[in-house]
Amino acid sequence: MTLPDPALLRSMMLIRAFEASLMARKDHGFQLLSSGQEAVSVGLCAALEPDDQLLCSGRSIGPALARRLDPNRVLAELLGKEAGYCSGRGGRGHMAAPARGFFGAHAVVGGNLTVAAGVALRLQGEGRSSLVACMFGDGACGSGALHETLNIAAIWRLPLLLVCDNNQYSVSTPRAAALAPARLSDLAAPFGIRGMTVDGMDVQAVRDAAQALAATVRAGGGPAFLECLSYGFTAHSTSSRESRPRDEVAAARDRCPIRGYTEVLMRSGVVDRTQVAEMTREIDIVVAAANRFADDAAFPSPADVLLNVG
Amino acid sequence: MTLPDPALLRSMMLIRAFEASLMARKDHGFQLLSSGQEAVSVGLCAALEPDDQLLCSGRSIGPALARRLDPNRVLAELLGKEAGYCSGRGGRGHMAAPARGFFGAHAVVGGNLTVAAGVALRLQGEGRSSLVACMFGDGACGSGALHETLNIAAIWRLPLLLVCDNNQYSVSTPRAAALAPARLSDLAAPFGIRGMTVDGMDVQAVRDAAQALAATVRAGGGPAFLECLSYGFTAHSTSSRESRPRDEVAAARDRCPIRGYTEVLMRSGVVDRTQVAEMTREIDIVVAAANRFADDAAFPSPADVLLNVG
Amino acid sequence: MSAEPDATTKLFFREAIVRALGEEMRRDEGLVLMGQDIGAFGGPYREFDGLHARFGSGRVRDMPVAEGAMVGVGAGYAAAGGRALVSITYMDFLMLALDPLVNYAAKLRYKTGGQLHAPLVVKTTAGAKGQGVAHSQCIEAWMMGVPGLKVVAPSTPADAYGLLKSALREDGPVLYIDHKRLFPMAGHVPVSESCVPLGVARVERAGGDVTLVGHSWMMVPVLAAADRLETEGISCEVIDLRTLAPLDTAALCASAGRTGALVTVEEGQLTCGVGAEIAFRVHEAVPGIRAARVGAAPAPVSSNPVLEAAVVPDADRIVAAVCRLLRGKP
Amino acid sequence: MSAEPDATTKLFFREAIVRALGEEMRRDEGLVLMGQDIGAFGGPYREFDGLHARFGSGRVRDMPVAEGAMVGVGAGYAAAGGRALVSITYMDFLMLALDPLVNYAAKLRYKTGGQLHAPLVVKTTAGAKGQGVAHSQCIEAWMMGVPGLKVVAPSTPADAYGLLKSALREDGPVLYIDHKRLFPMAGHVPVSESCVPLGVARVERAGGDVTLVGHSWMMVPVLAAADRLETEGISCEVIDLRTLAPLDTAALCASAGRTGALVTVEEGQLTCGVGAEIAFRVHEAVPGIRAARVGAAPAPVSSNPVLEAAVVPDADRIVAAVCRLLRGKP
Ligand SMILES: Cc1ncc(C[n+]2csc(CCOP(=O)(O)OP(=O)(O)O)c2C)c(N)n1
Ligand SMILES: Cc1ncc(C[n+]2csc(CCOP(=O)(O)OP(=O)(O)O)c2C)c(N)n1
Ligand SMILES: [Mg+2]
Ligand SMILES: [Mg+2]
Repeated sequence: MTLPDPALLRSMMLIRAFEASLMARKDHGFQLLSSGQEAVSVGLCAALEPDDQLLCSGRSIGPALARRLDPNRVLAELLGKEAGYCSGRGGRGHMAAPARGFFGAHAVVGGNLTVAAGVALRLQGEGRSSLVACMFGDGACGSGALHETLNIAAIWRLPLLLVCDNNQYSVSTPRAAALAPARLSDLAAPFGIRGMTVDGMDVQAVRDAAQALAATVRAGGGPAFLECLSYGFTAHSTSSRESRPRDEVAAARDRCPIRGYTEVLMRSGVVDRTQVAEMTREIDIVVAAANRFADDAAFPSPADVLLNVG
Repeated sequence: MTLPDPALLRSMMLIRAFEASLMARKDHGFQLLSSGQEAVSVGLCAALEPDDQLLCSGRSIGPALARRLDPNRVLAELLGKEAGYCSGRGGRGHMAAPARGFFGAHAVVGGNLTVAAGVALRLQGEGRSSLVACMFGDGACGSGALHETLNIAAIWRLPLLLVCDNNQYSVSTPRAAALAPARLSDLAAPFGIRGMTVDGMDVQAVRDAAQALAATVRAGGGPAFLECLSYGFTAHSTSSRESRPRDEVAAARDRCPIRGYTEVLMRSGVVDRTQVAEMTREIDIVVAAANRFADDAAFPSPADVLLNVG
Repeated sequence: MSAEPDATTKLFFREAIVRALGEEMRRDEGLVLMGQDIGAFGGPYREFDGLHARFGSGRVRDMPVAEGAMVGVGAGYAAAGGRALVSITYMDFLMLALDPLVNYAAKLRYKTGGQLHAPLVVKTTAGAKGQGVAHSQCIEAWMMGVPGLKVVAPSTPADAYGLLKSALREDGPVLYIDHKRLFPMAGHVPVSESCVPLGVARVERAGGDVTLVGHSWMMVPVLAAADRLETEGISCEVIDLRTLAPLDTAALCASAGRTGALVTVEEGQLTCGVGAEIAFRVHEAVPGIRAARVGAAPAPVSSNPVLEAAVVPDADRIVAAVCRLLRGKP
Repeated sequence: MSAEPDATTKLFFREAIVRALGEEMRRDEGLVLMGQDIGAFGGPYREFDGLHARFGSGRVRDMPVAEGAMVGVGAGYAAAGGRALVSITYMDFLMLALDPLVNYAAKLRYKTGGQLHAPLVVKTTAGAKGQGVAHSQCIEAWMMGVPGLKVVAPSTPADAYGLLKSALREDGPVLYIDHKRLFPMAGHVPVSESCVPLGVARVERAGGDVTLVGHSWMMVPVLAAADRLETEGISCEVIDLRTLAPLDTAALCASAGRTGALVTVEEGQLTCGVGAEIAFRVHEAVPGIRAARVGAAPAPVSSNPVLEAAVVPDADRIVAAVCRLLRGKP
């Protein structure tokens, strides 16, 4: 257990405000948001070192910002601008900034799991104490790629931290209807991999668990599996119908990780109301700047369509 | 626990003698043998009813004969003769006789697992108490298909008995080097599926476990997972180099399931030496007849190459 | 009150699919539908709307994200005497399911000497619509050469309805392909129940100067190009393939034989694509035919709107290809 | 004592592979080999013999039967600054690994705007040799149109050696294809270290009447057919493609332009196959060229010896196709 940290709050608030500003745009395109689930990305990234690598699913905005990518370039990427991290080619589904420890998103559900194991094999071979963290949804736990990854990571003792951001749904399908295990972290047990399940709406719980597991991974203890029980505040994607029960969504909103952690920080006297207001203002400025940056940035030229193909 | 049964011995002896006669032929082609592992197929098939369906890997000779297919037509199929069950088109890798409860082999490792779940879904829908048994090797446990099958079979409570014939190797790769779980049946646990591991060189142990699990499956209890610890007496295939330690192979031969069960039956007075000799002679006749049948049978005509394509 | 024999009604593409599925579900009690979010949710494009309510969760089955198992389970269910339609949301994910489809289902009848067959329809959605490199591909050409597998790709609600119904009556596996941009389109569909036979292309428009061949969403830019070429005095015969395997070679050769020029259009990659195959067959039957093909630029399809448009064929590129071919300009 | 610049030594095909791998392993410490039974066992065809002993189990890694993960792990390792060769025993099982290969590795450089790339060789073995419907397929044509992916398929030990070395120095993914029947073949390989460049076909034999094009094992029946045709007075120019993507279109067109006739030969299915693509490109460059293609009969490849032989092309069928084409007989 570590101390309450206003940086975690700021990071979550940035994600929330960033996504709100994105949604306010007419040109936002097809996006998967992390609002409501900020604590998972932020808690995890608090346990990562600069040399670690993070991979994630197509729900990449939270992870990218939590990993401290430049909001200007993140937004530019989401909107397809040349100034984005991937020169506007990757978008949300494939956002990447490996030089900043964000190996990137991959929009195939479960598709980044085996890739992450490969990245971990490379880090292991380099003999550093870095690790690879890979975030994926509950939906990805139905895919055989998880099994193959768990097994290989276990036999090779790879420095791999698997983080399931279990937001209870795969599009419209409730996790309980799609997946038999009582806890998804139980899937790690047969392979001798340590598993934990924590409240994914509690950033401190996520951070503490991620740090504990990361420490064993760094120490050469092999892979670990962290399940975070979360809930998204919006429908699956910006073009999906909402299908979740209204009162279930409302109940989740009552467990807002940002409000909850603000209270923790205020109760423990780490921040006061003024400081939170100041933080809000500062974030608004950052987000406004990102929108200006992205607006000013150019689209790629169609003439460059064959650039970087092979 | 059921009583010692000479039919089990006969079935194992038939597989052994049949494969020996096959190996004595010049035209045997590319085969995967079950010699040494007879107890798994025979013990399992003793727990199956006529209306059940059995699927297996490309190591199909043991399962096919244990399921009481006609040795004549099995041998004809292995040799590519028109009189084989699949008109000589399937061979060992794809032998099938669904009308006799043998839905068949599939030579893609792990490839029959999801198919078996589909067959089980069909039986379930028909509302009978039949089940589907699917045999696969330890090697198949590394494949994601197993995970996807376990999960779907669990959420749909399919009448599926998964039987891992763990002969300790995938070609040259020792099971321990390829698979992290301490026992492969542990893989079932996270899904709430009942798993058991038994001595696969002991036909009675296999039969008893298969019967116990089959009973829960038939009763609507959902899928079950049976791991049988076995060992093959010959190299992976008829064209593979032997790579296993010589003394390991010798030690396994000392645990010959046929010799072991003969002793059990004789000790308990169910058969005597004369009866075993008589059984041997009768099987020799059956096997010789199968060879004559296959010899007399014709190859398909090349003109029929497009038959049954679509 | 029975409808006129050729009376039609207007349906959206997705409604035509729902209708075909509903009719076939009623007709064949063994038919089950399996897919992600096809149950109460009604499918990613509402193309399964209402079926769960009508037929229940036993016959309209939501599945986990496990494409390999989805097709494997569907194949096993079908082979065991049932009939299955498995929905793979995007064609890119079909790659995860090619082993059960190609190595098992397509070969089942052959390898068992006719003892088993798999009446399985794998329904998927191809094409680009802003979703990026792993959600936009058209890989139908890979599947056209798989012995034992049929492939259909309608471009109109009527063909979606009629081809899907035919596919659901086949003995062996059929790959049925929608396109993301087709779902909101409306069109006339026969009022009375009917099927569109597999293996028969449709002459969508008669013409004398050049034969344009396409399928699926590409029929929209193809027809737009034909309109524009008309105004320039070039008369296009337009053929909608509808079935990609088996190809209706006779119809293609007959048309190209009349016009003397062939332009194939596909959204996927050209190399070893649909157009290469058609051109070969037509060349064999109509020696001396002039042929050109239009397809994707050789790059992944980005979610980037500018680059997506730069990769995927449009009416401009089709018009240009026709003019180049007919006027012999390089 | 240095060898003559063009001195050669006789190696079996599998030995040529071992040599290429050994040299590249020494050259690039980041290179790891991954596959089933490639460690102490030395590979299914002994094409990894001795490498485990030389480079250890950290760099020559046995893997579980999990083709999807094998290629995914290889891609991730490569993308993170390493270099990987992943052995997929038979090409049929590549279907289980197309998602990481096509949806990830081939698109990685593009989708990250050049930040990442995956120097990954997927080595596999194609073709029929008595192992049945799911162990015999040739699906290289599927891969030829994947942007970002290169494809090579040598037919001689020298090319296996030289192409594999080149593949192992590429920035992006390469699919390297052996054939089961090639492993026991011997041939001359340069004594001194050298590479064969990707993208360059080889004129295996010069001739004036017809251009025969093939790759991999099919070069054996192609050359046998050329011999027989010679005795009948037909002079064949024989081209070994060696690289399938990118195709050496210039060399194909130049030869066909000289001979005026083209026969393509492949072991896989014809529909949307290698021959269809080659013919289209040659037709464009050499109008009026006569072209024919030879490939598998449209059926699965059974383990049955009679039916396997009935599906796969042989010299007889190639000779017949050439005669039909040149003599205009139907
Ligand atoms: C292999 C594959 N199948 C299906 C999809 C379509 N799809 C995109 S996101 C998604 C839901 C995945 O659920 P989960 O893993 O829980 O992630 P979440 O969206 O809840 O964050 C699906 C099915 C996909 N992208 N990849
Ligand atoms: C998907 C796939 N990968 C690889 C192979 C090649 N192969 C054939 S049998 C075999 C060994 C499988 O081991 P196991 O499942 O333990 O079965 P066993 O041969 O020991 O009975 C392998 C790797 C295959 N047939 N299918
Ligand atoms: Mg989820
Ligand atoms: Mg084994």
